[in-house]
Amino acid sequence: MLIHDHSRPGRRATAQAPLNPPAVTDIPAGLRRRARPMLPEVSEMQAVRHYTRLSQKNFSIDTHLYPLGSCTMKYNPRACHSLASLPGFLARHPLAPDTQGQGFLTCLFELQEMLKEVTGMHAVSLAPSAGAQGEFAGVAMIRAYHRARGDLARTEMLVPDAAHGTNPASAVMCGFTVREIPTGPDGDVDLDALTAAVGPQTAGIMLTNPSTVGVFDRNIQAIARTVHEAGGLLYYDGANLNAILGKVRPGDMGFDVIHMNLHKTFSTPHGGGGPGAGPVGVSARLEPYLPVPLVARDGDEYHWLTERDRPDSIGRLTAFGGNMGILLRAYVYARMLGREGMGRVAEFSTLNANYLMARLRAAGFEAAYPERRASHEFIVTLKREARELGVNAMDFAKRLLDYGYHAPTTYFPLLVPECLLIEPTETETKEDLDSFVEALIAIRHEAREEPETVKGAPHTLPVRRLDDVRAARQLDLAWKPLTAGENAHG
Amino acid sequence: MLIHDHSRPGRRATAQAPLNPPAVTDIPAGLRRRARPMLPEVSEMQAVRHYTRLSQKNFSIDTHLYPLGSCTMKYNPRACHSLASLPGFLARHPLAPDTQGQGFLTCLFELQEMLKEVTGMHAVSLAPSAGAQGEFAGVAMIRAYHRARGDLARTEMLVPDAAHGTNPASAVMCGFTVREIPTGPDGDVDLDALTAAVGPQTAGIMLTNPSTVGVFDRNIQAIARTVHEAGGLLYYDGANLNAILGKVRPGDMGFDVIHMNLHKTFSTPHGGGGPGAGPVGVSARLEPYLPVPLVARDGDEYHWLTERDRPDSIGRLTAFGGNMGILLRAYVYARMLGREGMGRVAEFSTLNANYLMARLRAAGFEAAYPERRASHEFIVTLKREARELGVNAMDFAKRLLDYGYHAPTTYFPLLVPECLLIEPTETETKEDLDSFVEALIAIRHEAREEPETVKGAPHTLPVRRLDDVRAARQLDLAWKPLTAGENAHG
Amino acid sequence: MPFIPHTPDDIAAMLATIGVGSIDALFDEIPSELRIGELAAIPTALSEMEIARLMQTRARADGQPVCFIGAGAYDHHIPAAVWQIAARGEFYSAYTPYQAEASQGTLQVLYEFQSMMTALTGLDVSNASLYDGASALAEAILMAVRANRQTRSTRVLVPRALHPAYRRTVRAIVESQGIELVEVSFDPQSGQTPVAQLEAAAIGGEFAALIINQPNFFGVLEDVDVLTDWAHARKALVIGVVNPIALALLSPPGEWGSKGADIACGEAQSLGMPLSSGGPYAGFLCCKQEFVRQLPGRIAGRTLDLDGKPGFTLTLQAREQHIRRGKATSNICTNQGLLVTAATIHLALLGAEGLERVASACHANTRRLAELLSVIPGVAPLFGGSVFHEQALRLPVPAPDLLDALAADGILGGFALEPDYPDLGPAILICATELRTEDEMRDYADRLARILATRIEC
Amino acid sequence: MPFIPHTPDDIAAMLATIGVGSIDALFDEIPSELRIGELAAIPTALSEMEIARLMQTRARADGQPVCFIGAGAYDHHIPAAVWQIAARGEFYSAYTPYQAEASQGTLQVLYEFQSMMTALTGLDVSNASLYDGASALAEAILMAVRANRQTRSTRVLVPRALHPAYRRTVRAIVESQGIELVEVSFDPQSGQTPVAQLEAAAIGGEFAALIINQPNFFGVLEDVDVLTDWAHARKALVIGVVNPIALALLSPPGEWGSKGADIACGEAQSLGMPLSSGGPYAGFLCCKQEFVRQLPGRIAGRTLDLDGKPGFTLTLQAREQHIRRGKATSNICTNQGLLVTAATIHLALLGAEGLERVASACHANTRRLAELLSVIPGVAPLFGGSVFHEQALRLPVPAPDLLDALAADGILGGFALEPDYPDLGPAILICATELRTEDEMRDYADRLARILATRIEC
Repeated sequence: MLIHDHSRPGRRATAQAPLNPPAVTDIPAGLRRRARPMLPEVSEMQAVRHYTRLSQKNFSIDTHLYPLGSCTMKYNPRACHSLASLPGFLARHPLAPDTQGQGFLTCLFELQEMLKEVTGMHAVSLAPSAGAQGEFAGVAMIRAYHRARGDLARTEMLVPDAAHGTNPASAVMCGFTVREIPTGPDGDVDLDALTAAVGPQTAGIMLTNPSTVGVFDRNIQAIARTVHEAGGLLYYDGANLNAILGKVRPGDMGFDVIHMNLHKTFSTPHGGGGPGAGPVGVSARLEPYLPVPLVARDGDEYHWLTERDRPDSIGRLTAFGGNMGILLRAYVYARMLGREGMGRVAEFSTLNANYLMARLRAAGFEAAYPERRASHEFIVTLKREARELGVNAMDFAKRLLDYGYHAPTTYFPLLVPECLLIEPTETETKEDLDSFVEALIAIRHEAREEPETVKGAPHTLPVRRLDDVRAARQLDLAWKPLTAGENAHG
Repeated sequence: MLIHDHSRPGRRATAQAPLNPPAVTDIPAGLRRRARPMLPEVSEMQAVRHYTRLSQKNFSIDTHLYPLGSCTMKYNPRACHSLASLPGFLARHPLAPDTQGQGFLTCLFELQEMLKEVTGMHAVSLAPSAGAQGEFAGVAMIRAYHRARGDLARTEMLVPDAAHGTNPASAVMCGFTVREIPTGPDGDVDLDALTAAVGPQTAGIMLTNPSTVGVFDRNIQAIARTVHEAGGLLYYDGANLNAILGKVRPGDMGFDVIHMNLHKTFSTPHGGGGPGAGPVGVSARLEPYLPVPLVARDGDEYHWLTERDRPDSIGRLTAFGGNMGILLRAYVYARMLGREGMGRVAEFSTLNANYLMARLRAAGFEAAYPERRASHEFIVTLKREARELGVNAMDFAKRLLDYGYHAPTTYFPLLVPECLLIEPTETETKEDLDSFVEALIAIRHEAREEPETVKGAPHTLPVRRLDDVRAARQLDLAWKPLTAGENAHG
Repeated sequence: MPFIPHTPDDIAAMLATIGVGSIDALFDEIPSELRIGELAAIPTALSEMEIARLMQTRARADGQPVCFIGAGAYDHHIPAAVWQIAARGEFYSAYTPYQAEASQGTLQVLYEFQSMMTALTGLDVSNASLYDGASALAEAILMAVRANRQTRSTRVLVPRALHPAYRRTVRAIVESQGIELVEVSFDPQSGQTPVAQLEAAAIGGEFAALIINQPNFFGVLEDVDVLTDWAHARKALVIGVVNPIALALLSPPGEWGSKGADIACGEAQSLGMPLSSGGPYAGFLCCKQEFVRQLPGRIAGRTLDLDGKPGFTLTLQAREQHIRRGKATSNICTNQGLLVTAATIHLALLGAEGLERVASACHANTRRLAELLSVIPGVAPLFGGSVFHEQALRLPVPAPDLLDALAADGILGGFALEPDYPDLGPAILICATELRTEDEMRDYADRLARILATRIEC
Repeated sequence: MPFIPHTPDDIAAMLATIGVGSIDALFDEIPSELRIGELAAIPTALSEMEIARLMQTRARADGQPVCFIGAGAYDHHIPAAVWQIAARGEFYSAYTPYQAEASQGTLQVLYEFQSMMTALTGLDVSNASLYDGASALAEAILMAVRANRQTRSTRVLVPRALHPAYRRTVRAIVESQGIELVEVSFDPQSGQTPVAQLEAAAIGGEFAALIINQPNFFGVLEDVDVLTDWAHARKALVIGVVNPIALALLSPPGEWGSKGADIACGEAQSLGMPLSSGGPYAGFLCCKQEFVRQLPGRIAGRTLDLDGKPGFTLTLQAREQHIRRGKATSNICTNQGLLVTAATIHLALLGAEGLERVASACHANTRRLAELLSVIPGVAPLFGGSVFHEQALRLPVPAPDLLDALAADGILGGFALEPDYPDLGPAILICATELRTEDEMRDYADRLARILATRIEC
């Protein structure tokens, strides 16, 4: 039932609005609304009950193992939420003077410093609201850098075929054309192809390392050399930073600009699709172009730097400078991990991934890159199962839901057929990983003995498998009343 | 799975305890614990996930219609929780000076005043932690009153047979013997029996009005006269105060002492069984005996009155004087209802109950007192269904759970066979009441067509019907490790 | 109409179904002379925004002083997860699990709580909580008197070193049931309750039970093994009153003496419950298996369902008031379910090792604070015995005024002992939990020194 | 190891299964010269108790001044229920609903949000949010340029009376895609954007879209019908930038002029999102049905499952980057799901009538505040046009210093206009939402009068 189905004309949650506001008399009638918008009219309890019950229809970290590759679904410490929600932080207007936000600015400044240290970059801006916006900012800085040097011929961005879709999309948003670089059979970037591709038209390359195939590119130094020698810059997509946190730093690998997904590596909430936060870090030569605002320190005082202070900045990405409450959560998380905890993130996420890969291989599942170490994630390909049993990766994924596990990422990266990209993260226990293996084994058994059970999955969720084709063809994107008049007095 | 089943030796939620406390060296070894207690050892996420998932196994107001008669399961406004949880209130030590608690004491004083007004009593103490403790306090005051007057022969407390079990239990705890008074066929107390029972041994009578059979005792004034003339006092059990809030006042009916269940009438959370709060109100002659502490006002200052200020008090019922945070919630609720909202509680809870009774009767269900108005609750007896179909009230109740409704109270009051005591409260909608009626009709249909479905219910809950007899005979009240040694290093 | 969903159409349709013309008609059985008009003393309704503003102002007025008071309620760290989960609607707005199948969340929490409390106390069974520590002790006494079939006495020995508010609460609750409370003095040097005083108190004849609190109200550790064996030798039952955090370090009641205490109770506030001006807290009550049918309050048990699958239900209800009415073990109906939920999550997050860290940090901080304060002239430990996380200190001037002066500086300096123990002279009971920092303790010492310097001069 | 559950036994067993001797060995494919040692600049770990103390201190340092700033972020009442539910783990810790069947909660919320936004804007479809209002406008512009097949122009008319931060954000995002932003002046008397200025701006040739913000940055109401029809007559699309609270009172973009605006976007912060120093907020973006395939961002749709039962899923994914990569409508991947959840609950609690009450109270309070301040010599409304809940005021002295002085008194007196609009002279933009009381407004007026009296004397 939609909240609209609980609606009745004249019903209200009376306590939630001012009781007796004066009528508005001085707005010209021509500018006034003629009929009230058709919003649901429900009691307070109805709203509470409806949304509480809806919430229960979700899988989430707080309820399920959620090994969604490339998304780093780790535990979101509850303290991060409560401490970012302290009244002094929550009530602060974004345009309040810096003097009335020293506590808040101190946290952000220290977060900038910690992110610099852990990535090996020269400077950090917290402004981007998500990874994709961080990518946009990063590529825009590459563009600004070349332009500032009069190097206008660099119109091409190199992107490996395994890259996240956001990489080419961001490059295009910044006016670049995209050239795809193939991945070699061992999972590393094809160096020969790269060497052949670079040239005076090369603005840079966008890389995820470890890559989306779940391996650390062993040739990263050669890649950096090749691109830099051709005059291009290296962009690091931080989606997989969790795998190397405290172990290796993008700055040390030779990257010029990076973004981080704080909702992955720094465990801010995924929130059903966001908000994220995608800070960018840069080497010294790109510093002038960082998006604003930035937090600066002046003695014991902290203040924002804006467009006025940073004339070469690529500019502002949102009206008020970013997802501040998310940044506070990341700060709290980083302080709880501390120096000693950063490396443990990489260690145990890697341990979990390699353990899970080893157990699945032992159980007869095929790893896409069996000769490689897994990073914090790895790929299983079900192409044999699809061929022999007619049960594909999506069927396995849907059936996993019945076993109480969120599915891994499916059909990404595109270059491995029938793939599951599995990322258990460091916060899951060995025994839950073991149970996950048992579930996959059981599903494979079902695929042999009763394939319709798997192909018809899920069976135990609030809905059975949904018709995505119908959704796209017979678009139903918003509730509409049966007849326009019905609810007019609403 | 128990939280203990997630436990592994050496696992911890490290962030939750001081990181490096000094070792304790100055407590004699003979007083020290030899082995650590066998508490679960889990990660923070495991605890969060375990208890989040457990919570989802509950029915609750926030998720279900919960028409539990005599329990007033109405909506608990979320603001009551957040405002009682403001840091200034939560962090206050109970022994902090009154000067450091004026905000808190102001709320409590005003709550005392509001409760006086709405009950028509002369004075109120907020001290009792629950209804049963309020009953104890009330009866103890009756005892103290008679004793103070040297009236030592009054050893008997009259209790109608329909009364809550707490009534006789409380009377006994205060050293009284209990004499039961029968309920007449129309649901009112049998006046002749009462007249016959009163005498110089009568300490008082404990009454719920409206009573637990869901009707307002029309002879209340005659009852009061009869008991008072015999020298006894009248005790009002406020369990059903919701039915008359803002309409009739116990003080005006002639009651000398009352308790209120704030977790019923004033919508504080039921919390899976508590905490409650059971303030007591008294007429002038009982005021000296009120339990401490009480809040007094002195000009603009508020302060606690304790044993030192109130020498005749029956004393202190808990170490620190009551469920303060619950009282704050009740205060917030009362202020949001306001003068005009109190009466609406009675009106709409009564409307809902009478509507539901009318619809169920029209559908062929038998009301226990069909000729009477329902108060905020009413009784349906399923004795005919039990006789004719072999499906009893408990079966109906369990099957209702499958339909997504919490069951009404069953088999109480004891004097109506196969009864359901149904209290919808004022916060439920007509359409949900209609659906509840449809569910009962459907179950009766099932009882005819497929009685095993009803007798075997519930079928869709986390467990099927539980074996209470086994629970009481083969007591399993606490998890124990398999062998004592296994977890010794825990 | 806040919280009431009825539309005019709903009301009309419902009245028509009932067959009355107005809501008012539904009250027609109530004598008209009893019907009231406007409740003039109750203010008009506030919106949520308005009451929020009012409550925020009042909460701010109460400040957030630095707390060095213990005396039965302790300022501990509460993990953020505890209340974020306990306040979930499914826990917060459910009631007593009368329909077990629809309440497995609450019931399993109760069962886990019981399991944890038995682990902490070393006893066999636990109930699912009582109102608070003091009322739990009152119930423990009633229970012990019922359970002790060897003495049939109604006398109970109560140490004077037991919390004064507990003694008052116990008196209010049990004396109407004919129970006689016999007070046992403490040793003015050590602060402990010595056997000699027990002997003196026992002169009057048999007694049903001895109460032992560990640590006692002064924070001092009692010689529990000796006291327990002494009582058992006299056929009395032993009731331990214990602090659950202290139990991470201290011998559990179930192991006191050669047979163990029979009953243990106490205040669970330290396990995830905010100070909140005194409540809601939760009392716990544990006992040996042989007394389980005398145990008052709700108890959750594990059993099987129709399919043989394990599940949880309220059990031993035959003891309770709704079945036994006047013959019940107690009139108790609610427990402190929501607080038990918080305590259970809290204990799961801490585990035994975390609890031990908390206990150790409290112990160290209190020792440190006592050290800092004892440097001040005229301030010194009052007793010689070992303490857990509270320490009584002798003062050169009366405590109440001094504490008021500190409170004005934002410091709650402790609990004044002389109103309850005038024989001790000016004295306070201090406590520094794991939350207190070295800076806060030094600040306290500095301010106390300064205030005392002024006072003693005058 | 906070948040890591591995015991020594687990680690040993896992390494044995993998067949390596240490965790370190798992990193052996990484060139050893890249491996780092200690992260010296990162402080050592804090416990939750320690970080809580630190954050509490810092949050207190930020104070809670009385807020009269609007300028794109508004201090509204947020019902307690909103975040108690939105912060439930199942919403908070879930991700983008890639597995629709396991994400019906989130998906239905998105669908309901889309339904509510279409109702408010009077347009056919909505996406499931973007980062904020300003970036939503940037996406709206990109979308309009793509969608306008009649002009094929890349020029867009942008009023100068649009929020300066929105103009900057738009520039940063769209100019790299070759879009030209043409600024349109406002009338210095009325504060409105007049047709004459549009004509002047349009001289350069065709343009793809006109942006109309209602109310505009000065709080002033634009003549939206006239502006819309003017743009449509020139084959341009119309993008409305609107405040969702204002839409309770004002004509929705879908009804502007004879054909209605084509796209509407704005900032949803007013719908249940705390000010929080600027974010996280959520942008909304709605359009006519004909442009739906140009709409960027996540979109939830209703469909049927295998049993024919309705359910929800992400749809139109063929527009998105993970399918179309370089050819996607946008690079956007996340939305502001958690904030959308809050907004949806917020709107359900308020309904149209509640929203109208909020809007009316804001309007009345701002009018009242302007009246109180305008009594002060030298203070007067800057523009003559009707306003919604903000008002620009002329000042006798420069605004920034004045606002600093007020801030020191705990009053955030408004937004200084002259840095962005030096041509206006000393001026501020004030806002008094429904939260502001008569006392607070009088207090502001008193203090402002006092400060100005001093300044003007000097």
